[in-house]
Amino acid sequence: ESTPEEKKQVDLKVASLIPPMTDILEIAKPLMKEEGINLEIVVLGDNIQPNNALANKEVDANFFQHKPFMEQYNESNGTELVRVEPIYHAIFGAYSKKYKTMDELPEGATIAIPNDQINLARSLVMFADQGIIKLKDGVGLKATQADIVENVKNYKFKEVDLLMLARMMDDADLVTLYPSYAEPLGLKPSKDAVITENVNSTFAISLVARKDNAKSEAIQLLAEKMTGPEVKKFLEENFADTSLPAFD
Amino acid sequence: MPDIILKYQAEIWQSIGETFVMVGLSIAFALLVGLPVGTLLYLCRKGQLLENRSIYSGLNIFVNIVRSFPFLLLVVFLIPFTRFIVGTAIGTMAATVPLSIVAIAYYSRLVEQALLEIPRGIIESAVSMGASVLEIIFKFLFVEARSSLVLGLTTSTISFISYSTVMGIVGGGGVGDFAIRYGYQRFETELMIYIIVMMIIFVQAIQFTGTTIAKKLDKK
Amino acid sequence: MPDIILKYQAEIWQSIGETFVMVGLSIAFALLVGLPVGTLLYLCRKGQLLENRSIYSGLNIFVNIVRSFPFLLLVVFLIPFTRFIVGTAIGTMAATVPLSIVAIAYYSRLVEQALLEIPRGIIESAVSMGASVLEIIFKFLFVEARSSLVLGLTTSTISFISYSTVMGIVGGGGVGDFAIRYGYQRFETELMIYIIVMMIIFVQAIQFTGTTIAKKLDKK
Amino acid sequence: MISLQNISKSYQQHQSILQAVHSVSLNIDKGEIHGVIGASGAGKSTLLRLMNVLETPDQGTIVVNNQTLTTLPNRKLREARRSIGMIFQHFNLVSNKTVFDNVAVPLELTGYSKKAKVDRVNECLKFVGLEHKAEQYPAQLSGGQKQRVAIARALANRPAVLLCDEPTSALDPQTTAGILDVLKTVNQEFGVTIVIVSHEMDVVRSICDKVTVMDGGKILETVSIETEPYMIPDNDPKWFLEQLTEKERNSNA
Amino acid sequence: MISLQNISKSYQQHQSILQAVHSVSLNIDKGEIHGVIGASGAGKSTLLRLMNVLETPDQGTIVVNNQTLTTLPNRKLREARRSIGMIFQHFNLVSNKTVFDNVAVPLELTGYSKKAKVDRVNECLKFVGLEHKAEQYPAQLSGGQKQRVAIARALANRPAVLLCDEPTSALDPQTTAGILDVLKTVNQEFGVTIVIVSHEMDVVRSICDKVTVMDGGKILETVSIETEPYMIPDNDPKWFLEQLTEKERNSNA
Ligand SMILES: Nc1ncnc2c1ncn2[C@@H]1O[C@H](COP(=O)(O)OP(=O)(O)OP(=O)(O)O)[C@@H](O)[C@H]1O
Ligand SMILES: Nc1ncnc2c1ncn2[C@@H]1O[C@H](COP(=O)(O)OP(=O)(O)OP(=O)(O)O)[C@@H](O)[C@H]1O
Ligand SMILES: [Mg+2]
Ligand SMILES: [Mg+2]
Repeated sequence: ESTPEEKKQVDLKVASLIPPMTDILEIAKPLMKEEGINLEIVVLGDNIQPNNALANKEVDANFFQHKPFMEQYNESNGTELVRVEPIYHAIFGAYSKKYKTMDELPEGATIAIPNDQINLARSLVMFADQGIIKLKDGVGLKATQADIVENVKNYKFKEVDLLMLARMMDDADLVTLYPSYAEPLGLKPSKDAVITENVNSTFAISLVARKDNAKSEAIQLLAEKMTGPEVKKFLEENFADTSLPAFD
Repeated sequence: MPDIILKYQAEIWQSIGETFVMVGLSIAFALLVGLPVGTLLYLCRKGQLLENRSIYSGLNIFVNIVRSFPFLLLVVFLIPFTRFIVGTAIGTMAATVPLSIVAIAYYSRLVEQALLEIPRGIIESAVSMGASVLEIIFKFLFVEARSSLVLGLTTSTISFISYSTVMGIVGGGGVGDFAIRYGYQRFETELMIYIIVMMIIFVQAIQFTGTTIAKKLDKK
Repeated sequence: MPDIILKYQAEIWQSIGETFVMVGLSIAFALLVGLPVGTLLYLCRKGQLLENRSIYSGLNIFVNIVRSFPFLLLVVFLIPFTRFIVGTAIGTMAATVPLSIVAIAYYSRLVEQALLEIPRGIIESAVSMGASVLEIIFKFLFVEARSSLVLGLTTSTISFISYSTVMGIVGGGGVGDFAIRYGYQRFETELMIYIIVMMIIFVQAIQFTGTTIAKKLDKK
Repeated sequence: MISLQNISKSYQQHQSILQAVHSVSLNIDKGEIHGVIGASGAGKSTLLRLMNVLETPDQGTIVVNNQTLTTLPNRKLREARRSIGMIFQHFNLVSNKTVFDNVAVPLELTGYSKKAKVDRVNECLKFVGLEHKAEQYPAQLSGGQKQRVAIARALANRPAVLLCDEPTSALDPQTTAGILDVLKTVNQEFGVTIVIVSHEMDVVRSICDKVTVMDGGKILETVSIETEPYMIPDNDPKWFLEQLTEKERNSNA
Repeated sequence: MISLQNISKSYQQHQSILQAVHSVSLNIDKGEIHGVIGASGAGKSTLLRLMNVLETPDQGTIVVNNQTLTTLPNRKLREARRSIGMIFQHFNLVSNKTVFDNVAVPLELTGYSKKAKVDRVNECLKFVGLEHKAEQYPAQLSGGQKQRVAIARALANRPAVLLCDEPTSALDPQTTAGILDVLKTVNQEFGVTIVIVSHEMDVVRSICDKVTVMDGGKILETVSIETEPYMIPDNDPKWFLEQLTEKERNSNA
């Protein structure tokens, strides 16, 4: 009795973490269904497990990271994860309750930054790019506080969990935030950030798969749906100046 | 019923189900494995019935290792084992593996302590009747320590619930994780508070049930 | 000494220091507040010396609430309180606030259970001598339950160490957090294993010390 | 000295209520040694435990030393209890304290100085013949030794009233004689009022001025008796032998 | 039946070593009722506890029922112990079991059927006069009642040997008489060998065939005695009164 269409049903598991990533996958879900692909969203709780799950073929793709993070994982674990498609830019910025510009920030002020390697480095790089500190030559995304070679105004960097940063606005003079964390506080990168990073496609949150399945029909189809007009519309309506589509 | 709860009704029910699976299985393992392990810890101690240095040290070290691991890293370390047991390392069933191992280690320690409180005289009377070790365990030790054992299981269950809230990292789900993901990360503070109140009521009910049963069972 | 340890020597020492501060203060609060709270829980129970329904329920609910909160959310909820107490919500000192509150709740429950094991006759003899409640506590209850109290503190200390590993979220640091951040997140597996082995040895030492002292103190 | 007015005490048992003490009135004079006897379960221990309100009576008043214990506020009740020594049927020693420290507790409660305390504890241990066990813990003692520690503890604080629940039940005749001597001495020299529950008729006869017989929770009767000396055996183990063989001879004769 | 050869047992006490039982040899025949007496701390309880190897002797051999307990493998030792009943000085009842269940334990260990168990437990409770307390827990019993439960438990399994550590220490004379009757009956009808530690000379005289006197861990002597009947009081509480007043009259006379 089964129709040929049902026979073609394919399951596709994608690991992800938080909105708007999960929202984007939710939008893609019904679209994939129409194509006979059953998209299952696996929500995990830290930023190592989605790559572990992908590498161990427990999921078929994941959607939570940018390219440098993936590359670092590949390098450390000897895996072959590949970027399928950049989806959106999450612009990193630093926010403050008390100060409007970096110049107002007093000597010795406390700056809260994420405590995981890649985001820690990313925020240090952001400050370095703006000339606020100087990092050792060529450390790039491996930077830690130990790599700060110049810190004229003697800022104190406090490392805090990504999840906790948004709650630290009262404790630190300046807090680095992802837009998705800043938004619920009513803070917008364009308007409220003391500084933001340069929009840089390397940091676009991307759909990632393995080398062996990246070219598969289902994954490609998913990439297509995630860069479709529905997602674009969603991002523009809900995350106008926090999460910019990384596709046209 | 507040709107926000209605909106997430399905997810809330699911997460309650996940918590029940994780905590329920942990309790099952605490009883099926932790109780025997704790009893062995007690019996193999110096001066006790089955005094045996190597078994005691072995179990003692196992319990200490499990309890000294940062829970997050224990979960990570156990991933190969988890995959071997339940076929996958993500999802609710996978989360029960590290949880159950913690449950075993945790409860066995409380069992050991509960049994240590039994007066020597009771065990002597059992020995003098020619009871075998198994008979001593079931007809004397567990009878005399039963209210402590119930209180210990109550304490443990509450700890398991608390541990289960961390299982989001491997996709275990559960109400705690739900509160973190929906309530905290999405700043749905109202939702978070409802969930937490729900958890508090739940824990309070467990404690009340445990205390009441323990009191009923205690005839000292 | 392995290279990787030498490389991170400074950080390791610092994190050990942080763990000591966090766990040390937790133990201090467990003793200074948890012990009295647990004793009150015991004394205010139905049928006990200071039987008092409202104090008992109040303390009981406090303990249950603390123990039922997902730890992460407890940390978050306490931020305003933490800020009020230590002036900031980030750093090692800030981490000690939620840890100490958990320590109090945790240990007080174990104290209550330890005191429940004291035979009624001992308390009766104290009452018949005209001992005041304070005298009963210090000259009878704590003397008779001292080895259980030490074992309970041992179990608690190990739990505090485990809880402290989560305190990286508010920049608390500590060895557990070090193992997670450097070992797990930066994939320095070797470093992670060294740290974990260190923690296991440490926990083993605590358990051994606790068990030995408890045994020395027990004259039953 | 001790006056019970219409005292009752009942316990919940399984599905029924057990009237352990039923409308009991009793007066015990100052300096009296008062015995309480009766069958097992008659309510003797309960009656004794009511005398210092260790069990709260369901009804009735209890007056000890001119103080109505049943209505006394907590603080006063505690003070009153400090001058009422008690020897429990099951000893109730603190198992984590040495013999010395067990006996010292009541002295610490009344604030003896360190020196006075040490002297008094040693004195009391000498009364019961346990000086050499001062540093032992209860678990290391024989049954009779534990009982003697309990007696020393009850005497330590020089109480005005001494409530004894089968104080010599675990003691051989020689030790019993010694203990009875001690009780008589404190009674005569310090006027201590003593209530003694015992099932050993010889003990009761040898020491009591008055005896109350209990049955099923009620007082059957209280009678005055003239004490007849407890045959004090030598402190020589041969005594046991003589006892046996002498009787032997008698019965052979 | 019971044979101790050169048995010693010492305990570590504070800073010294205490020789609780010192090179004791003793033979007790089948069907004998053997008394052990001596001062408090003489080593009576220790000697009794050595007889079923509850304390492992430092040296010497213990033979009970033709089995050398000191060398028996564990399983065999357990079996041997099932036919040795024991009444402890401190009763050692399981406080979370009812009186009935406490007495039932040894029967469950030997695999009695449900029906047989119920009958036997009730029978034993009747022996000690506690049928009506079957559903109570030990905490709800008086001292003497607890002791009687312990006696019922020791008898339940129809042991070949009965070791009794002061089995009547908490009992009034009437109940004591009843218990002695029970012991004599099981001795005469079923040939049970009984070892009884007691400090009540009347009890020892009335029931024992032979008596061992202990002193400082050693046997002073073992003598045969002829039993003289324990004066069995009526089961009437007035008996206590008569006892007192009769003597009274005597002494007044
Ligand atoms: N577990 C123990 N540890 C140390 N010493 C002990 C222990 N048990 C008994 N003793 C000591 O051994 C001696 C003999 O004790 P035992 O109990 O045999 O005496 P007993 O003759 O039964 O005296 P009683 O009539 O008072 O019961 C005592 O001096 C006692 O202090
Ligand atoms: N806590 C209790 N709960 C229930 N019943 C009790 C309790 N304490 C005593 N009883 C009952 O009250 C009655 C009187 O007990 P009590 O201890 O006063 O007897 P007693 O005269 O001292 O006997 P014995 O000579 O055997 O010690 C007994 O039948 C006993 O079962
Ligand atoms: Mg009594
Ligand atoms: Mg003895």
